[in-house]
Amino acid sequence: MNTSVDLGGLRLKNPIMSASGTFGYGLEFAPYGDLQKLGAIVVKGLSLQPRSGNPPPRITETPCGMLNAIGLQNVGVEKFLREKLPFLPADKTPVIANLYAQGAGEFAELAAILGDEPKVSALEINISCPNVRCGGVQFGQDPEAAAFVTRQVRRACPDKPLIIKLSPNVTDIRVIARSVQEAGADIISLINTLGGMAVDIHSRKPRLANTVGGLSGPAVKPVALKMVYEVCGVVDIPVIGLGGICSARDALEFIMVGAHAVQIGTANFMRPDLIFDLVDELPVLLAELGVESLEKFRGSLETA
Amino acid sequence: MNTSVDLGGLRLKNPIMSASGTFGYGLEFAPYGDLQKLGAIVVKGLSLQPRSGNPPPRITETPCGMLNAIGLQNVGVEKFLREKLPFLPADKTPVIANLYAQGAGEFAELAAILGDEPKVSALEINISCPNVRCGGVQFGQDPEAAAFVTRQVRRACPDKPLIIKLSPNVTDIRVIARSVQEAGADIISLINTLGGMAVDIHSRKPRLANTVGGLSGPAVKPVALKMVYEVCGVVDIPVIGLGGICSARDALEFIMVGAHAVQIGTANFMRPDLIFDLVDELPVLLAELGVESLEKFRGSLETA
Amino acid sequence: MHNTCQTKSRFCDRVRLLGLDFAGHPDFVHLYLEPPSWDYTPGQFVMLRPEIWVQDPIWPRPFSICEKTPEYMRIFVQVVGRGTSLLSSAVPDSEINMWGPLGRGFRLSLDKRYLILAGGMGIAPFVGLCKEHPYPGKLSLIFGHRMDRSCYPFDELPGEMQRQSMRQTNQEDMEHFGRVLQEQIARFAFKGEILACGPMPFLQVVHKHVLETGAPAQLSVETRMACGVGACLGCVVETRSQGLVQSCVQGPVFDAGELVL
Amino acid sequence: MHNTCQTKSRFCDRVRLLGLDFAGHPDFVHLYLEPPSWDYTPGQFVMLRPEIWVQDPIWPRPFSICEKTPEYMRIFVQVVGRGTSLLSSAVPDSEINMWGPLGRGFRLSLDKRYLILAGGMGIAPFVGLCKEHPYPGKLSLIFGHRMDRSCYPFDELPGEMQRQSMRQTNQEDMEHFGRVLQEQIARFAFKGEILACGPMPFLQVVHKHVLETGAPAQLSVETRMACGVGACLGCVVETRSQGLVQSCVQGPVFDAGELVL
Ligand SMILES: Cc1cc2nc3c(=O)[nH]c(=O)nc-3n(C[C@H](O)[C@H](O)[C@H](O)COP(=O)(O)OP(=O)(O)OC[C@H]3O[C@@H](n4cnc5c(N)ncnc54)[C@H](O)[C@@H]3O)c2cc1C
Ligand SMILES: Cc1cc2nc3c(=O)[nH]c(=O)nc-3n(C[C@H](O)[C@H](O)[C@H](O)COP(=O)(O)OP(=O)(O)OC[C@H]3O[C@@H](n4cnc5c(N)ncnc54)[C@H](O)[C@@H]3O)c2cc1C
Ligand SMILES: Cc1cc2nc3c(=O)[nH]c(=O)nc-3n(C[C@H](O)[C@H](O)[C@H](O)COP(=O)(O)O)c2cc1C
Ligand SMILES: Cc1cc2nc3c(=O)[nH]c(=O)nc-3n(C[C@H](O)[C@H](O)[C@H](O)COP(=O)(O)O)c2cc1C
Ligand code: FES
Ligand code: FES
Repeated sequence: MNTSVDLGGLRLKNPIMSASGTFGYGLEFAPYGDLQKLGAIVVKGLSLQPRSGNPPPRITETPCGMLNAIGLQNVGVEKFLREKLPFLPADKTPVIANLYAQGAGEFAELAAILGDEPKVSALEINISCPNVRCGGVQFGQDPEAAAFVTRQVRRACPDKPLIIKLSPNVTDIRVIARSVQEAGADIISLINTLGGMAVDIHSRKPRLANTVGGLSGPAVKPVALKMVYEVCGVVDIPVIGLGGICSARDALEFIMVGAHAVQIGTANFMRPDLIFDLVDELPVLLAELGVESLEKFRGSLETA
Repeated sequence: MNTSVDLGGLRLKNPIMSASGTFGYGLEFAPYGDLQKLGAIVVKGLSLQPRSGNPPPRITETPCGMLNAIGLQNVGVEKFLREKLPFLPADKTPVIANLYAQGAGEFAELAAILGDEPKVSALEINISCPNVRCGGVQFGQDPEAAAFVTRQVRRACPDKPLIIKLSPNVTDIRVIARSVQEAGADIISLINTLGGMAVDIHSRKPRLANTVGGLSGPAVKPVALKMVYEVCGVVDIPVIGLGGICSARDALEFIMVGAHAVQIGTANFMRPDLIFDLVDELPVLLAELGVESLEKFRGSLETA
Repeated sequence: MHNTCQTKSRFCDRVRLLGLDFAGHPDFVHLYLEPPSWDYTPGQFVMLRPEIWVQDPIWPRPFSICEKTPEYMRIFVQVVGRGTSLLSSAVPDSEINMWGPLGRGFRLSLDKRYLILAGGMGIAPFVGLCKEHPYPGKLSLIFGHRMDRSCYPFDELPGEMQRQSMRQTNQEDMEHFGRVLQEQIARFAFKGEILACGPMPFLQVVHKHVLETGAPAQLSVETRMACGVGACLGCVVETRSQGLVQSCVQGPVFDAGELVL
Repeated sequence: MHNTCQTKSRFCDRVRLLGLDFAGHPDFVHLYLEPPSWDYTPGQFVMLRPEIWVQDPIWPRPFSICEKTPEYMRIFVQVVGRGTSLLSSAVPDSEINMWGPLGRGFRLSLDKRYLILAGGMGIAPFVGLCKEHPYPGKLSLIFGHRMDRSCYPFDELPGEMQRQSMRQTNQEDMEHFGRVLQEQIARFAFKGEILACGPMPFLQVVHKHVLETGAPAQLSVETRMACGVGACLGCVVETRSQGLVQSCVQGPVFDAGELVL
């Protein structure tokens, strides 16, 4: 079964990618499976300077999901290029850098640095992280700001496929999606986490030091699926779907509503070899469904 | 333990209310508990004319939650007043009518009819149902439209407490909340369901005939809690919190972030006597926490 | 009974699972539960939700009352998904929330003859009906099934009944079974009343032929249910006289003439 | 081993639960699991997630490796919430996903003397350490506990060890225990090294006194963990030289001097 996909210049041998922030720099999972099997590896969000992130507690479990407020702790782009990237099988599996910055200028600077790096196959711009007070979520919640960032990054890095990752915390996701498409995005990925909160009635404190955080995992899958479906209906560029995917069946649900590829996030925590198993299970399930190719299955949802 | 609450003119003996659409017209639960125990009974959304709702399937289970697209099937306001209301213990427990209409004029007409009915203690305006194509969600997603509806209803029914129920499917819930407060709402309730979708890869069909629906249940609790917390921070009127509440602990979480009362929705399906048990468990849990009164506990979250 | 909430409600009990009995196949299991205090009409159902489910799956699951004795309440379950799979691996002595008897069962009169048409798990509501009937000779049963007959509680039905079972394993078998149903419905027609329960495609065939012949019939339908008590409006079926109605309250047994399938 | 994923990974196994052993109290249970192929250092931990959890709870749970023999891997669990409660009611023969050995354990040298300070469940990582140590005479243990001593694997520790246990049931007991810890740390100080594991308030007391005396010490800390493999960045603790670091990778055992508690 051919499960390869072409995301507007970014070719993947299969549609299973890791989601940023849930797969470390990829190397953390090398003991549990063959990284070369994956469609692509999306690494933890990178910023110009190293960031230490928010104080702990940063994560808490919720019904069928979790909240996180990591605050984009990362080693910084320099150290990533020096100490992480060389050890990833970039010639066998595309490595995608996820970018975080506090302003459009900083995004452009980051994009220029990573754009020069042959071992980075594409850039994913996180305009939707709700965990950083300045910057972050604002870009993803306003169509003008989202377009502005997209244009700046496009200009700074004209040669690599550009993925814009959208926030679900908006009134109409289609407006933002169209806006970034017009501004030059090659690919759209969604969803990032939903804003959420958890508290402890005994200590009377929030369960996250940051008070609020981002919700992910199976709990959000219905929200993600609807948004991916809606966005696929209004843009012409490929869409990467994510949000709560835990199984090959979940992955095919997103592809059936129109996604070209999917990312596995929170499910990586359920079992570190889960993502590798999904790569094997996907073609088996497709065959069971009597589908000849992934291509044929994509967008095949029949609505009344 | 005194658990009574005063919601700006609407006095409840305890803060546990049923959520509209999950408790029928109240009578359905009479075999499972004493309706008089409840803080208030909020009935299924009523429209001027009877509505037959959407075609089935209308409901589907999701991880720790469910999607519904009932489409506001209801007996219509006349039949409600004639055949349901007389049998509810309205003199012992406030009965709150939940209103659905397709335009502000219709809302006002409904409000006028129900405003004249002494056995109805308050009106809850559903400006946030995502399951009806025309009207519904638009009001709840735009601050101007939400204020407009609020003013119309306020004018049509000046004498009863007016609850405006907000949609979570917005970029910034605080803007809508402030807007309806200024327009004359006495109380705000939130959240209604989150937009969501589920599909079946075998049949290639959506799991709901309506394709999309509203997500509810424990899965959405973190989203609801954050929005209730945010709204409590920007309005002066009482807030009713709901979204995924299944236990006395959950209820106290909403009260701790600032809610005056809570509604029990999807959890009524888990067990038809659950809501009655919560009324008993709440004061026990408060005592365990060493809290003297509900009043003292409300809004007692300590943030850094 | 281990723990009953009779003081606060008529119908919701937390009952103990007395035991499980697999019918020679891991996907077919009889659950034996502490018997509730109430009585029931065959065709009525209960909602079951084990305490241990906590918040996932969120819904209870509806099951026909298969049989009730002073010792136990019996539910016959086929594993088809997550909920039934969890039920089939429930631990004896664990606690299950159960409410019922729900909905409307079959209207029966002892002096009438009945032709019972059961497809697969549709046999469940007829077990108690047939075993408790004082004149089982008045009952005939045609039972269609996919899996081996030993998976189903067929052989335990009273010997005085006229019983016929037919297995369908492919499309051809199904069509043949359809013709048998047609013939038998036509032959029985006005000699008494037809009672049917089974999966939707089976019910649709039965429905078609009873409407054609005009034979009086009661059909039990299965729909997705969240509450079982008439509150969620999820379980609606289309009826001729009343439009969309909750099958958990007005059904699951309907007069064939009322149903639009 | 029932089912191992060694071909695709070094460390993630689906192991069978061989049995459970309650230590005379329903909240304290020893899980016996099929032994993995790898070896470990005391202080290292595993992540456990039963297959049956499906999607809720979503996270695995971290547990110290209590003991490993050719027959079994043993985990000592106290029920404190949903996950541990589900684990304590797991069914023998059920399958549990297990990955490990994770993190850094205690650095040990056989010729050194050790003062082990364990608070409550903090005894878990020391069971294997003490039982496998060739010269248990070199080990002293001070064990503070809230529940009856019989709940914990204290009595099975080698008799050659110098062992002392103290129960704390109220604030006064706690303060007294704090003073004992202070004295013992001061007395032992540079005779060898201190190893400590226990709940945060206990560790904070130990930390304070070892820093005061300058005694060399290794502390095992517990943090909320989602992945156990260094990916989620949820488990960070503050260190002097490196700021916030993942305790699942750089810990859970740290040099006392490195930690900011
Ligand atoms: C009134 C009534 C009586 C029933 N009596 C019995 C009985 O005696 N024995 C028995 O084994 N089953 C009976 N059922 C069916 C039983 O309720 C479903 O098989 C069960 O709810 C499936 O749960 P699950 O979690 O295993 O499946 P899921 O994972 O929820 O779904 C698996 C498949 O079953 C379908 N399904 C789910 N729920 C229902 C439902 N309520 N009705 C029809 N299809 C459904 C789904 O669409 C899906 O295709 C009855 C249903 C009703 C409405
Ligand atoms: C490296 C390491 C080794 C451990 N070794 C053992 C062991 O050998 N035996 C044992 O019984 N327990 C051990 N624990 C603690 C154990 O992981 C937690 O008790 C367990 O995860 C709680 O899960 P739960 O679902 O029952 O509780 P939850 O319902 O998740 O939480 C209940 C309470 O426990 C707290 N809690 C939850 N997870 C953790 C955690 N990871 N660390 C600290 N507190 C937590 C919560 O904040 C809450 O107050 C260890 C933890 C770590 C990090
Ligand atoms: C612990 C954690 C850290 C995350 N960090 C990032 C990040 O650095 N950049 C980013 O774009 N998304 C980040 N995300 C969001 C995920 O990539 C993903 O969009 C989201 O979790 C929804 O998918 P899921 O439900 O499959 O996890 C993070 C999510 C989690 C749970
Ligand atoms: C089946 C169903 C029907 C509903 N019908 C209505 C309705 O008629 N009017 C309304 O305002 N909200 C309606 N709701 C929304 C609930 O009142 C509530 O806002 C939402 O479900 C979130 O709460 P929960 O998670 O506790 O269920 C409905 C919800 C469900 C599940
Ligand atoms: S199952 Fe809820 S109304 Fe019938
Ligand atoms: S537990 Fe995930 S990084 Fe340590």
